[in-house]
Formats: sequence, C-alpha cells, structure tokens
Amino acid sequence: MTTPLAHPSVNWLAISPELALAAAGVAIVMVRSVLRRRINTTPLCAVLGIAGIVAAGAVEYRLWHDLRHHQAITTVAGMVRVDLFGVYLGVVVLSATILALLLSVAYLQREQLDAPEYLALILLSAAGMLIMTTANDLIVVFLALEVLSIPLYVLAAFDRRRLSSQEAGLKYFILGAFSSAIFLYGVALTYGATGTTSLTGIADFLSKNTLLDQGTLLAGIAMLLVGLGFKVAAVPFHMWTPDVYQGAPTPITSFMSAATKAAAFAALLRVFGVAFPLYRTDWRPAVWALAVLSLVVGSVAAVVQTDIKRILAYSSIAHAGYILIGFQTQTSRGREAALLYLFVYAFMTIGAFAVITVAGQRGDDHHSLDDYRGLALDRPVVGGLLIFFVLAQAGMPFTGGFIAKLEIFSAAAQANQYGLLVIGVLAAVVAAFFYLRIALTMLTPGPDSPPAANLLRRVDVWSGIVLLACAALVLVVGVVPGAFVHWAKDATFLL
Amino acid sequence: MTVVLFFLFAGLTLAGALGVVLARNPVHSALFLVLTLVSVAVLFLLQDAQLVAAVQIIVYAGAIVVLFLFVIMLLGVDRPDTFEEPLRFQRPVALSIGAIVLAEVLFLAGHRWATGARTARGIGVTGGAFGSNIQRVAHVLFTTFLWPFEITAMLLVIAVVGSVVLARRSGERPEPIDESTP
Amino acid sequence: MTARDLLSLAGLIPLLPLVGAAVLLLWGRRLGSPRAGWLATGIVFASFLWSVVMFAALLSLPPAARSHVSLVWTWLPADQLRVHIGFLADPLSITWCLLVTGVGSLIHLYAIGYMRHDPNFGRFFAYFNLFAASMLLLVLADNYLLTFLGWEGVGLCSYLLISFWFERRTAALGGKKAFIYNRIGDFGFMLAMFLLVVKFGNLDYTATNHAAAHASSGTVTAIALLLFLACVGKSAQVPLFPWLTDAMEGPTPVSALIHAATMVTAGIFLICRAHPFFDASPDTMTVVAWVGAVTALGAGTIAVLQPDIKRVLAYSTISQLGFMFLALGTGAYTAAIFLVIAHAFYKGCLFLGAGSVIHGNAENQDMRTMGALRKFLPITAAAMVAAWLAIAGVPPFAGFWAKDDVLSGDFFSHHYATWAIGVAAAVMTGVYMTRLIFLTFFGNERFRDAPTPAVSGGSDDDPPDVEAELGYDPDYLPTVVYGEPPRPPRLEGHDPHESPWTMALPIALLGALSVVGGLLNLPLRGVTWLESWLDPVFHSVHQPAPSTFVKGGEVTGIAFAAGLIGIVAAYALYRHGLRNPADDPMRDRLGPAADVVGHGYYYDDGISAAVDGPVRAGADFLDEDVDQGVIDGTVNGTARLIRRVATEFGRAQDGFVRRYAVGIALGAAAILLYLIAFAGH
Amino acid sequence: MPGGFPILTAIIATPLIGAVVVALLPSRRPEILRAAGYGFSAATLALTCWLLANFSTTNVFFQFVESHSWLPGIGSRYIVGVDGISLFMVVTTALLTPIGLLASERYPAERPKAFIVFFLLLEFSLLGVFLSLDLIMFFLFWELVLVPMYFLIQGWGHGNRNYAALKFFLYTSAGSALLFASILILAFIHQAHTGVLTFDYRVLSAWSWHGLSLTTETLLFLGFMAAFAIKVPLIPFHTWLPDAHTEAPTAGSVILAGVIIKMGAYGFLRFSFELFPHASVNLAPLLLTLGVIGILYGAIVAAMQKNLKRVIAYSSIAHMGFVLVGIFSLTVLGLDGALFIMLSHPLTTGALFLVVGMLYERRHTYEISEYGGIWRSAPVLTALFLGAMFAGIGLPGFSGFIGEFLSLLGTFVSRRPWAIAGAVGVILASVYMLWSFQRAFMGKPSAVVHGLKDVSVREVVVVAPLLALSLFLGLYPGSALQRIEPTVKRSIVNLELKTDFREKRPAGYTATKLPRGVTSNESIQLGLGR
Amino acid sequence: MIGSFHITPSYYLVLGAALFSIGAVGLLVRRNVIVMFMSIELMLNAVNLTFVAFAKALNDAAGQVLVFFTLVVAAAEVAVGLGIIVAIFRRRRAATADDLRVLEG
Repeated sequence: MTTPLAHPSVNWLAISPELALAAAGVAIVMVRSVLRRRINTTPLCAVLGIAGIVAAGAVEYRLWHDLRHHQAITTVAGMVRVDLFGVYLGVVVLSATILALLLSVAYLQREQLDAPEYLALILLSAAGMLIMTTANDLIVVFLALEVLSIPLYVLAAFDRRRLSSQEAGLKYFILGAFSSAIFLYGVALTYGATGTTSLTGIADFLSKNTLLDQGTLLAGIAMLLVGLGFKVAAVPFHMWTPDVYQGAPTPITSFMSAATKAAAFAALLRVFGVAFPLYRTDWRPAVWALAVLSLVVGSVAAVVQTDIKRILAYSSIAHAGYILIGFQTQTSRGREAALLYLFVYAFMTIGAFAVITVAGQRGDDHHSLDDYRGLALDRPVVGGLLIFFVLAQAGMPFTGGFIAKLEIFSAAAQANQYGLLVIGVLAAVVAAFFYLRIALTMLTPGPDSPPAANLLRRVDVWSGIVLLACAALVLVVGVVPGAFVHWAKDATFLL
Repeated sequence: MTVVLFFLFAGLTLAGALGVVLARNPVHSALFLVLTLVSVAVLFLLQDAQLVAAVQIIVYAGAIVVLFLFVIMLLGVDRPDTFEEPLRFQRPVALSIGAIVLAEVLFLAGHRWATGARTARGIGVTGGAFGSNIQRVAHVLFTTFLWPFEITAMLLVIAVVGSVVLARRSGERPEPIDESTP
Repeated sequence: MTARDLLSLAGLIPLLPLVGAAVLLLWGRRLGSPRAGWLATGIVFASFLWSVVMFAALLSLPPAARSHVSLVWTWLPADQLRVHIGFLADPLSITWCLLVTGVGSLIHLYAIGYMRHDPNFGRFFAYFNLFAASMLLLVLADNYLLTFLGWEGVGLCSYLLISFWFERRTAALGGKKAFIYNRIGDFGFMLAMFLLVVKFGNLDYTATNHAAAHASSGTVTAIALLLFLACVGKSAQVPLFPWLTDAMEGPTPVSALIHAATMVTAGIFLICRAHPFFDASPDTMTVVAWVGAVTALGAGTIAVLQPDIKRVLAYSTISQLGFMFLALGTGAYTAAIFLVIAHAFYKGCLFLGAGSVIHGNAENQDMRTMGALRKFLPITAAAMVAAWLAIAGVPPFAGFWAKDDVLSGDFFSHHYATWAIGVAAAVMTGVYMTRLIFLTFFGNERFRDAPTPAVSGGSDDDPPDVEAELGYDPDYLPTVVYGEPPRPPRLEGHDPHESPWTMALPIALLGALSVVGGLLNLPLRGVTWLESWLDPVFHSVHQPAPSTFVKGGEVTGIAFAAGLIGIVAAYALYRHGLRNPADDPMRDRLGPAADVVGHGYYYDDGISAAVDGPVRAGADFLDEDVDQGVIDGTVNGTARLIRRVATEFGRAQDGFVRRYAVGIALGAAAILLYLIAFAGH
Repeated sequence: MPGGFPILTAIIATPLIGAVVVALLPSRRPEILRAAGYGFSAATLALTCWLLANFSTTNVFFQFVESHSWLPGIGSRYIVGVDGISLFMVVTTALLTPIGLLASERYPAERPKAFIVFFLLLEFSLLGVFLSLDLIMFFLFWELVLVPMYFLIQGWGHGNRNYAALKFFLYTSAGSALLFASILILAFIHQAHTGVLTFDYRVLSAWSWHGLSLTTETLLFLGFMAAFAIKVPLIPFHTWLPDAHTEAPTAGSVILAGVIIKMGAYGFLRFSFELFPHASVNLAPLLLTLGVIGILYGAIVAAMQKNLKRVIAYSSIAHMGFVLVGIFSLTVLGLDGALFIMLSHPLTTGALFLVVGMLYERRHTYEISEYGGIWRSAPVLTALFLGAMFAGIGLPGFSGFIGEFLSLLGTFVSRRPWAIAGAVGVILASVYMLWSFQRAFMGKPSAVVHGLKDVSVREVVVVAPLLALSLFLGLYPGSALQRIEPTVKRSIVNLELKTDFREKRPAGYTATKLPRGVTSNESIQLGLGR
Repeated sequence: MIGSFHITPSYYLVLGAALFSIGAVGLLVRRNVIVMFMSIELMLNAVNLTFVAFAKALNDAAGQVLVFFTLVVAAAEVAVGLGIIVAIFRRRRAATADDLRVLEG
C-alpha cells in the first residue's frame, strides 16, 4: 500500500538562473575533460561561464519585471520563493560573479593556474548563492551554504605554490565546517520547536501557536545567527576573514567579499525577517551587539595592518557591521539600506581588489603597503582608481559609498537607534584612517621603484572592463542615486 | 529493553566521542569514531529510523571513516600526537565553553524539547497508511524535499571537482616553490 | 565762496600729505634725495597754508559759529549706527593743524639735511607725510572712530619711523615697544567707543558732547577714564611711559616731530575734544591731575641723571606732558594747549638741536664726552640756549608764560598738593636742562679725550661697506643708558661741525619761536589771543583763572624761583663741565638714590624682567605644556589608544585556527547566555 | 528669479567642469593646464561678480533659489540659494581660487595637473557648502571639502605633510560624523512628527523651534556644534589647524585659512541659529566664552611660535574667536562684525600666507630663526607683508578693524565682560605679529637672507588685490554691510520670534525689524512660501 | 518501576547536545587536523541524532529525511577537507593546525 508520489510543480523560469550557472559550471568541467590539454581552454571556458551568467542575468531581468506586478513565485514544494528581494540580491551575486570571472582570466594566465576547474567552481559557488537568495526552507539555506562554501574552500586553496593560499583554504574549511555544524544544529532545534523547516511554515506556525516553552526555538535562533554571522563575517565570528582574504587568490577574495556577503545577508535577512519576525525583540539586541562589535573591531583592527588585502578584509568586517545596522532596525528602510549597501559594496570592493589583482606582482604574494608605495605616482590611473575605491568605501561624498552609508544611517535614525548611529559614524571616522593610509602610501614615492617593470605592464582588457564598470557604477550611484535607491526599495517590498 | 539499549548505546556513543577527542593516535580516534557512529545507528533504530540507521552505517562507517583512515595512512601521520597545548588557556577555555554551551542548551531546551506540531507535513514516522520506513522517507524526500535533493547533486559534483583539483599532482606545472616557514 | 564753503574743504589738510605719502611710497626711491624731501616738505607746507586759510575762514565767522562739520561719506553704516568720514573744523582742530603742519614743515625741512645720505630717503619722507596725514586726520575728525583711525595711523608711523633703522636691534625693539604700549591705550579707546555707542548710540563728537551733560555720572566717568587710558598710552604718562625713551632710537627728526611736538600731544587733544565728559566727572579730573603731576615729577627726576642727550630730552618731554595733563586735570584746557604749543616750539628746537649736536659729533649721544661745543655749533648753541631758558621757565620766554598758566591755575583752583609737585617738577626741569646745556655747550672739551677707536659692536665678519650701504652702522648702538661707562668720542681727530642750512634754519626758527611764543597768550586782558580763540570750544567750561600781572604775582614768583633754583644748582655742578667723563657730580651728590632714579626707578627694567621671566614662562607653558602637551596630547593620545587597541586585536588574531574557533564558540555562548537572561520578557 | 538663468548651479558647476577638463587634458603641456585652471576659476569669479551685482539688498530671504529632485527615497533635494550670510563666502572662495592658482604657478612645480584638478575640486566643494540649502547636500559638500584638501596637503605639502593631512582629515571628519548623525536624527524626528521626510533646511527650521523638546534641541545643537567647533576651530579642538596650515602648500593654506575655517562659523550662523534657536540662545555664553578663550589663547600661543606659518595659524584661531564672539553676541552689530571678519580675514590672512609662501619658495623654511633682516634684501616683499600684517591686526582703515570693532561692539552691547576680555586680544595681536615681524624681517640680514630675491611682478599681482580690497572694505565697508545686514536682521528677528530672547540694543536704537512687507510667518519659514 | 520509566525523546536530545559539545570541544583542543575533522563529524552526528529524535517526537518523517542531507554534506566536506590536507601535506609534513600560521595579525 503506497501512495503515489505527488510530484511538486516546478516553475522552471524561477529556478533557471541557478540551473544556468550550474549548467555552465558542469559544461566547463565537461569541456575540460573532453578537450584535455589540446588547446588553451581558458577563453572558451570563460566564454561559457559568461554565457551562463548572462543567461542567468537575463532570466533575473525577466523575473524582476514579472514580479513587479505579481506575487512572489513559490515553487518546488515551497522550497523556492522567488521575489524581488531574491532577484535583487541575485543580480548582485551575478554582477559580482561576472566581474570576478573577468578579473580571473588574465590572473589565471599570469599565475599559470588551471582555469577550467577554477571557473567551474566559481560558477557552482555562485549557483549556491542564487539558491540562497531564493531559499524558503532552512535546509535549503543550509545546503546552499554548503554549495557556495565548499567551492570557496577549494578556490581559496587553489594556488598550490603559495602556502598562504592553502593555509587560507584549510582555515576557511575548518571554521566553515564548524560554523555550518552549529548552523545545522540550529536548524534541528528550530525544526524541533516548530515542526517544520520551511521559513513561511515556521512563521505560520509561530503566528498561530503560542509556545509554552520557547527555549528550543531560542537556542535554535541563536545557533542560526551564529552560522550566518560567520558567513557575513560579523564579529566575533570574523576571525577567519583576514587570513582567508589575504591568502586566497585575489580575484577569489573579491568574489568572496562581494558575492558571499550578499548571499549570506540574503539568508540572514530572509530567515530572520520571514521566519522569526515575532521574536525580533529577542534577537535584535544580539544583532545590535554583532553590529557594534563588527564596526568597532573591523574599523579599529585595520588601523595597524600592513597588508593591503588584510586591511580590506578588516574593512569588509566593518562593512558587515553597517549592513547589520540596516538589518537590526527591522524596518523597510533598514532592509532597503542593507540591500543598497550590498549592491554598492560589491562594486567598491571588487573594484579595489581588481586594482590589487592588476597591480599585484606575479605570485600574488606582495601586497604589503610597501609594495604599493608610489603606485599612484607611477601609474596614476590604476593607483587613482584604487584611491577612488577605498575612498568610496570610506564614504566619500558623491560616491555610492556615501549614499549607502547615508541610507544605513537614515534607517538607524528613523528606527531611533541613535546608539548604533553614533557608533557607526564614529567607526567611519576611524576607518577613514586606514583608507587614507592606503591612499597616502600610494602617493608617497618609494625609495626606488623596484617593481617598476612589473608595474608598467598594461592592464588587460578583461580587467580594464571590470575596473571601468566598478568605477562607473560607484560614481553613478553616488551622483544620481535615485533609481538605485528605488530598486532597493522595491526589493524590500514583498519580503 | 529500550531503556537498557538506550543507556548502553548512549554510553558507547559518548565513550566513542570521548575516545575520538582523547586518543593520541589518529588511527585510534578514527576507530573510536566508528564506535560512536555505530552506536548512533543503533539509537536510530530505537527510534524507528531504520533506513537512516542503515545509511549511517554504510555511508559513515563504510565510506567516511575509511576515507579518514586512508588519508591517515597515506600521509603517514599514524603516530601518536603530543598532547602539549601551545596555546595558553585554550583547554580550560574550550572545556568551559563546551560545558557552558551544553548547559545553556539544556537550560533553554531542557523543559520541553519538541514543541512543534506533530506530523506537520502529513507523513509520520509511524502510523497512518504510508508503508514502511523506506517508503515514508522516500515519499517525503522526493516530494517535499525534491529541491534540496537536487541541490545535493550539485554538492556532490562540487565535491568531486574540488577533490580532483586539490588532489591532482601538479605534474603540468613546475613543482611549487616552497615558502619560508614561520 | 563763503567761509563755510571753504571750511567744507578742511579735508584737504590731511589729504595733501596723504597723497604725498602715496606718491612717495610708490616713487620715492626714484625721486631720491633730496627731491623726495622737498616734495614732502612742500606738501606739508601747502597743508600748512591751507590750514592758515581755514584759520582765516574760521576767524571770519562769529565766535559762536566757529565750528563746521563736513561729511564726505558714510564710513560705517551698521545697524542704526552711522559713522562718517567727516571733518570738524573748529578752533581746537585748526590749532592743532597749524601746529602740526607748521612745526611739521620745519622738521621736514630739517630732515632733508639730516637724512640726506640715507638710502631709504624716499621711504622716510613717505612715512613722514603719512604721519602728518594721520595726525591731521586725528585732529580734524568729527567722530571718535575717525580720530581712532588717525590715532592708529600715527601709531603706525611712529612704529615705522622708530624702527626706521631696523637693522639696528634697539631700533627694531623700540618701535615694537612703542606700538604695543600704544595698543594698551587703544584698548581703552575702543572700550570707550563701545560705551559711547551703547549709551548714546553715536560716535560723533558733537552729539556725544551734548549728551554727556545728561548722562549718568557712572557712564561719564567710565567713558572719561577709558579715554584717559588711551591718552596715557599715547602721551606716555605713568604708567605707560617707558616706550617714549626707547622711541629715541628713531632718527632725530622723528623724535622731534612725533615724540615731542605733535603725536604725543594727541592725548591732550583728545581730552580737550571730549572735555564735557571730563568736566562732568570730577573724579576723573583728579586722576588726570595726579597722573600728570606724578609723571611730571617722576620723569623730571629721571632726566636729571641721564647721560644721553636724547634720553634727557625724552624724559623731559614726558615730564612736560605731565604738566599738560596736570593742567587738564584742573580744567585748564587753554593752559594745556598753550603749553602744547610752547612745548612744540622749544622741545622741537631742543631735539633738532640735539640732532645737530649728534650729527656734528659723529653720532655720539653721550653728553659726558661732549662739552664746549658752542664754538663749533654756534647757531645750534644759540637756539638751544633760548629753548633752554624757555623750558626752564625764565621770563619772558614762551615756557614761562605757559607753565605759569598751568601752575597758577592749579594753585588757584585749590589743588595745592599737585601744585607743589608741579613746582618740584619745575625745579627738576631747571636742573636737567641746565645740566644738558652745560655738559654740551660749555665747560671743558671732552670729545677729544681717549682717542681709542670705537669699542661698541662692530663684528669683523661684516662686509666693510655696510655703513656706506645703509647710511649708518647697524652695530653701533648710539643710545647710552644710565650706568654705562662713557662712550668714547667718535670724531677720530676731526672737529665737531655745524649742520647745513636746511638743518640750521629750522633750529633757529624754532629757537626764535621759543623766545616769542609766549605772545600767544600773555596774561593781559585783550592779548589772551589763544584763550579767546579757543573760547568757542570751551565756553561752557569754567576754566581756572591763571595769575595775571594784576593778581597772583607771588605764585608766579614761586614758579619762576623754582626754575631758577634748578638752574643755579645745576650751574654750580656743571659750569666747568666734567673733570672725568665717568664721574658725574650729580650722582655723587645724590648718593644711593642716584641708582634708583637713574634707572628710572627700575620701572622699565621691572617690566622687562617680568615679560622675559614669568610672562614668557607662562606663555611658554601655555604653548608647550597646555597646547602641545595636554590638548594635542589628548588628540594624539586618542590616536595612540586606537592603535594600541588595534595592535591588541591583531595579537588576538594570532593565526591559530583553533583560537578563531574559540571566538565562534564564545560568540555562540554569549548569544545563548543573553537569550537565557533576557529573552521572552 | 524662478525660471531665470541658474546662476548658482553655474557657479558650482564651472570649477567642476574645469576640473574634469583639466583632468582630461594631456599633462605634457603644463602651461595649457594652467591656462585652463585660470580660465575656469576666472570664469567662476566672473559669475560670482555678476551674482554680487545682481544680489538684491532688499530681499532678506534666499535669492536665485533652485530646487531639483535628487534622492527622493530620502527626501533630499538639490536646493541652492544665496543670502547675505553666504554671499561673501561664495565671492571669497571664487576670489581666492585664481589667486591661489596664480601663486602656485612656479611652486610647487611637480604634477601641476593633479594640483589644478584638486584645487578646482576644492573650489567646487566649497561653493557647494555655501550654497546648499538641503542638509544632506550641505553635508555632502562639507565632507567633500576634506578630500581635495587632503590631497593638496599630502601631495604638495612640506615636511610633515602626511601627519598633518591625516590629522586634518580625521579630526575634522570626527566632528562631521556627529553633524551627520544629528542631521539625520533631526530629519527623522521631523518625519515622525509631521510625516514628511525632508532635509530642506527651510522646512526644518520652520518646524524645529516648536517641534523639538529643549533637551533634544540642545543635544542636536551640540551635535552640529561638534563639526562647526572643530572647523572654526574653537579651543580646545584646534590642534589640527596649526599642523595643517604649516604643512600645506601656500595655496592650500590660503584656502584653508580663508575659507575652510569659515565653514564652521557659517554653519553656526546658517544652521544652529535657525534650527536650534533656543539652544543657540541658551548656550551663547558658553560659545562666547570659547570665543574669547580663542582670542586670548590663540594670541598668546601665537606669540610663542617659532615658525612663521604657525604664528599665522594661531592668529587665525584668534581671529575666528572674534567671529564666534560676534555671532554669539546675538546682536545685529555683532553678527555684522562676524560676517565682516569672515569676509576680511581671508584677504588679510590670505595675503600673509601668500607672502610667507614666497619666502618659502626662496628659502624652503618657515622657521623664523632662519630669517632676520628680510626687509633689507626684499623691501617690496616686506612691504606686502607689512601691509597684510597691519591689516590683519586690525589697523583702522583696513577691513580687519571694521570686523573686530563691530563684533566686539555687538558683544559689548549684549555681554560686556566678554567684550572687554576680547578687546585685550587687540593688544595681544600686535604683540605676536610685531614680534614675529621684528625677528624675521628686521635686524641685520644673514649672508643667506642677504641674497633673497625680491618679489616678481606676478607675486605682487597675487597679493596686491587682496590688500587693495582690504583697504577698500576698510574705508567703505558699507558696500558689503548693506548686503549682509538684511539677512542678519532676519536672523535676529527669527531668534526673537522663535524664542523669548530679546536682542539688546544700544540706547536710542529701535528694535530690529523685518523689512516692510515681510511677515513674521514668512520670516520663520525663510521665505519658503513666497 | 522500570515499566514506568520511558525513554522519551528528550533523552536522545540531551545525548545529542552532549555529543555536540564533545565534538565542539574536540575541535578546539585537538591540533591534528584530521582529528578536528572527526570532531566535526561528531557534531554532525549529534545533529542527526537530534533530527531523528525530533522526527520521532513529532512523528514526522521529514526529520529523518533531513539526516540524508546532513550525510551528503558530511561526505562532501570530508572529501574536500581531506583533499586540502593532502595538498598541504605534499608541501609540508605538518600535521597540526597550529603549524599553519603564515597568516596572522
């Protein structure tokens, strides 16, 4: 006596961005294994990857337009929920992915790394991130977390010539596995407390039932917060960040900092916003503390760092703090701010890492400030762009960085979170120090210019596109922010 | 009967776990891990989770632990570790955090663990006309959890590609220049 | 053209020298010596002529109508305050205009000769003209603010001219000192103006002088006292007098024009201009009188022991200014103005003469190494003797009449204490002036003694042509202060020589004026010209009546006798000159008091010590300990603190992955703990 | 003039366009770059002259207002307008920029392109600060000022430039941070009460005086004050200034002293008064005290400096003390004086910095002890310094005197003890300036100083206009005051309307009134509804 | 007496929590990377135990299904993790996590 399996209905359009990326990734692996080593497969693989991303992007574009007039699409047995929020962050992820991919092409050749697997892993990781942005179930969130993380472990350790790369991979792996175990425990406890892992199901259950005993649920919420806090690099779960960002190949660092952050925040915002809004009085103070700690530690610790990638790693921790402010307010303006911030941050940080990729010497291991001495004098455009990107991250007016911070602080002010607001603005001042320090170093002539031969290398077309795109977007958002803010606002609407 | 079995295997589980943590030789740790895994599988059986118990034995004990042992042997690290702790306060801190987290979870959850609605999605572990444990699990897995199931496929692809990339002898490129060690 | 139309052009009086100054500033170097000098002199003389025209125009009006205000433009229109660039032509201002331009053109003329070798000849005359313009603006202004403009302008010129030989360290310091002391007075001036605006909403002399009568006594006293502070600064009264002696570092024509004849009398002018406030405040008048009296006696005593001819004259000027304030303090405005005029004549003459003597003695200013110069500088000697008698109060010279007006007025207004001090000061006047004349022109020749080369200064690494280039030796510090050994003569075998006619003529003319100046205001009914001329200004005031030939002869006699005693005493001491330049008989007579008096009661030394000591230490403390230490230290300390915390963060990030895991676990434990403690409530 | 030529946008945009154009020009031909720099800055100056000529002296509200949507989600708009408070700051900025560029023609010589670009960007941001009427826009420009200034100090400064540039940036942005927070809090409190989210300064100031509790108002005032006090700078928030001044290149110092530190005073006048009238009135004694401390402390510390630029830097602190005192005298006279100093101080201090910069070009040091006897070797240069010095220490006839006189007079009218203490600063000013002058310019020239070249025609052209303007304003201040005063009166009247404050007036003066035809309501709304 | 004593799901859950803690502590105190991985496996097993216990308690087969996903994730992690270790071992004969600290600060 069996009941026939009732196949869940599938809205293929809704899940095709993920599928496109996964397909592209698999295709690259296939190309690699079929063609072996007969021709240089890198351009082909890159084109395949770009095609996948573009296809995914086209679908997201279509979805965005569809969803502006319709309800969110819930499909595959309620496990996927495609709404403007998901599409928005999906676009951020896809943007970060394509930029990182473009950035990688020349890098891979310079560093003589195996391109196909590398590209495939990026695409698969990005697919995981897209899954994350539309996940409507804790177990999907968990699996997406793994899908996006495991390729990153590999990619971080990808450069076998550098011990630092492998060390980064291992550290990331150990801590990632540790935190995802904690996350999973949180899933289990939540499941026990509510009887379901579906986000909407949890919300539904909690709104209809009053728990006599909230202990299990609270413990579950705490564990979930820890797991996602790790991914967004919030203090005190941040300690992997500097080491991994420094050790990983630079394009991967840029990908991690932009895309992973977006995906992790997608999960954080969605899980806590959809499943546990009723418990916000309980978890908001914890998020408050995470935000404050991230701001303080991220901004302060970077002050004495000498490795530029490490500085940016700490700064990404601080940025996570700002986004957490938006999250913490639990208002629509706060979400809007967090979304805009993620969007702008992606371009600011990829832009900065792009310059580091381009200006770095072969071996990708010379990123101390001393190696960048005089860069802006020797190569005004490249150095100037890095200065621009770091100043944008510092919140310079008329850059996207300022608008993003403005939105975040507005949200804090509107939500009467004056403490966060003041700590936030003061942390920005401290952070300005190390951003300026980078600028200052690049404007100070070195004793001599040893890397001159290397420095005078031309920027390849792919990286050039990345640099230009990032700079243009950061500037455009800063000068005419209206549309971007509007889109972010739309994306919060259906949450 | 279940009481006895529970306490027996619960004890074995914990003993195995402690063994994993405390054994100096990684090989011993792996063997203790097997003990724990098997004990957990028995506990699964005690809770009407036959399929999961079987898979636990097959996948974990059969595949994962073997993989561990394989790597241990491959790398030749089957020597006993020193138990010196170079990090100050690491052990007391770790122990106390472990104890505190345990206490906190127990305090929070200790009164009433499962507060969720029973048979939330219609198919229970027992009861109802859903057939055997395998059928029940399969039913849930291929309907409700179809999307996660597909994702696991992707995960496995990733694991394969990743392991290949990592484990590949760098034959096509010059041997890596070893860096100075700290 | 009516008289009033003419008076509307009173602005020309300051404008002419202002234009001259501008021309000389821009093209003075090109004009060079002596053309620049002639231009400047001519302009000031033209200004004098125009002043005479103004004088005549005023005379043509009935006495009660002898006041004309001409507004040029609204200078400061703020809120409901309106301050104009406007000129008030009345007997008081025109008197000063005549004095400034008249004596001024003589001194300009003198300077053509005195400065003829100076490479910065043009600049000198630019300053000189600018000074004249400022001084004329000061006196012609129709409101306080414009007077203040002139007031500061003369201060500026004084600064520039004292420091004219700025390579000379003492000159640089002297100019600065003068300006700063003056600024202390200006502080009072500004506060007085503030108070005037607050109480009367106005800064015009006419309006405020009318309003003064109706104001509360507190207001009037405050305004008067603050104005008096300004006057004390400008006119070098106790306690703000030390700058005037250091002002002697400037070229001698400067000392004559600015620091004797004109600028220093601005204080007297201001009190006369604002007299209703002083009239209405007897307390202030008492203060003025006492300050004047104390200054007169104090400076007079100091002058007695000075070896430097210019410094004697400087202290003398302070002392004479004290007499003037004494007069003002008794309400004897006319007497004060009379003394101003007489003083301008004889002190101008004395300074110019002293300049001539110095010039003729190769820049030696030490009287102890002069003597018997009358043979070599006959014109100078004659004029100075006349001026000596005038200042000492010997009838019928100008000083006699003027000083008699002051002292007898004082006596008859029952201020016996200040009168007594004034008489004592008159004795001192006789002493130091006689000493000066006899040490310089009579007695033994001491300028040939000790034919050793100059010892002061003169470092060897200097380029040899410095003196030729600058027109003076910057290392030679001519001023001799009490206590220094006598300066060796610098003639190096030459004889002293008389000055050229451009210098001699003004000396002679001023000498002559010192003789006849008393005619301005003889104590005879009908010939008190000055008094009747000034009457429209002071008609509301009951001025104390000085003695006349009819009345109060005994008071006059006492004053005269006092002067005579001084003269005789000094004559007794110095008629043979000095036996040894290092031995001053006066010093021996005074015994231990000599050092105190000679050092100016250690007043200036005390201030210098305080400024160099505690004041500078205090400022240093503020700069180094407070500003750099505490305040900036806090700023940098904050940065350091952040750095230290950052380093600690970095240390925690020590690379051990297990440590990082502890961080995660700790975070989890903390969140759980928080939920246990606070959640669900 | 609605619908007319957008003059203010043109003024703001011209230097920006100039910066972009210069950035795009090839850097091989510096003379073309310089010509472009002169051209664009001169064009800006010409536009501001047109503005000056067409500025109505009867309109007490904002003129030439433009308003465009910018960031609708947040309610921030691009609103620009000019009134008597900002007019002369705009003119000064536009005047000092070409002069600064001209002064930098020879030195610093390296990287002229970047220098000109940053300088024009600086002008752009400063003009934006003074013309913005939207708080977010204002803050944007306020922060943006730091960036080009930072690069100017860092890139073309002297010895310790990195430290100075960083300190300048961080210290001032620490203050700005609190300003930013306060702006947001203010706007969102407004939104919470009225439902309207706007950063329009006019709307907020028409509401805040009755919409905020006294505590909130005071706290927000302090938040705004943090930024303004550091910028002014008030003691004890001043230590960035001597360092920044000393290390900045000449043109940078000119702008820094001439315009940037005025931003703080401008902020007090523009924002603190209208937005937080009660707090402004209540805290006036505190700010007066700080102002007086600034006057005295700045002067005393200036006297002890061994570096010419530091002397001038501390003197700027003292001068800004006069501005503060004038502002918080809360009288028409005092405000007139404060605004007049804000107009005059750039001229005199600018001239001083320019002359000192010329000395640096010749001798590469600012240490007073390295000089001595300059007068003899460079008489014209000395004359320029002398002129600037006396103009600066408030010699009547120059503009500095008018400002100090009015500001102290206003203070004397309302709070006598402060005015008396402040007037002591007049004495001290002469002490430190004359002492420095004596040490650096008088005395015998050393062999090195002896060879000092006197100024070139270009250098005279750089300084002379400033001194001439200072003289002109000193003798005919009415030309500026008639444009300043209507706005000042509006500010005072608004304070009286919004609080129970009553302006203290000199005897016989009638109460300050709005011009005929302007109602109290309109005044409180800053003419928004007109 | 023994009849009234039931093994409720709570026993399993407490056991799971204890196992989780032991795993966590193991990760913190062991330097051998492979043993650290084993500790993570312990933690995942604890979660599995919890899932199954909840499945029983809630009478919901979904709980058991979740164990499958955990298993797959565990397998994938182990594969990749051991791959990284092997790669590192090729370079350096370092067996402990503590030896890897090129990156710090």
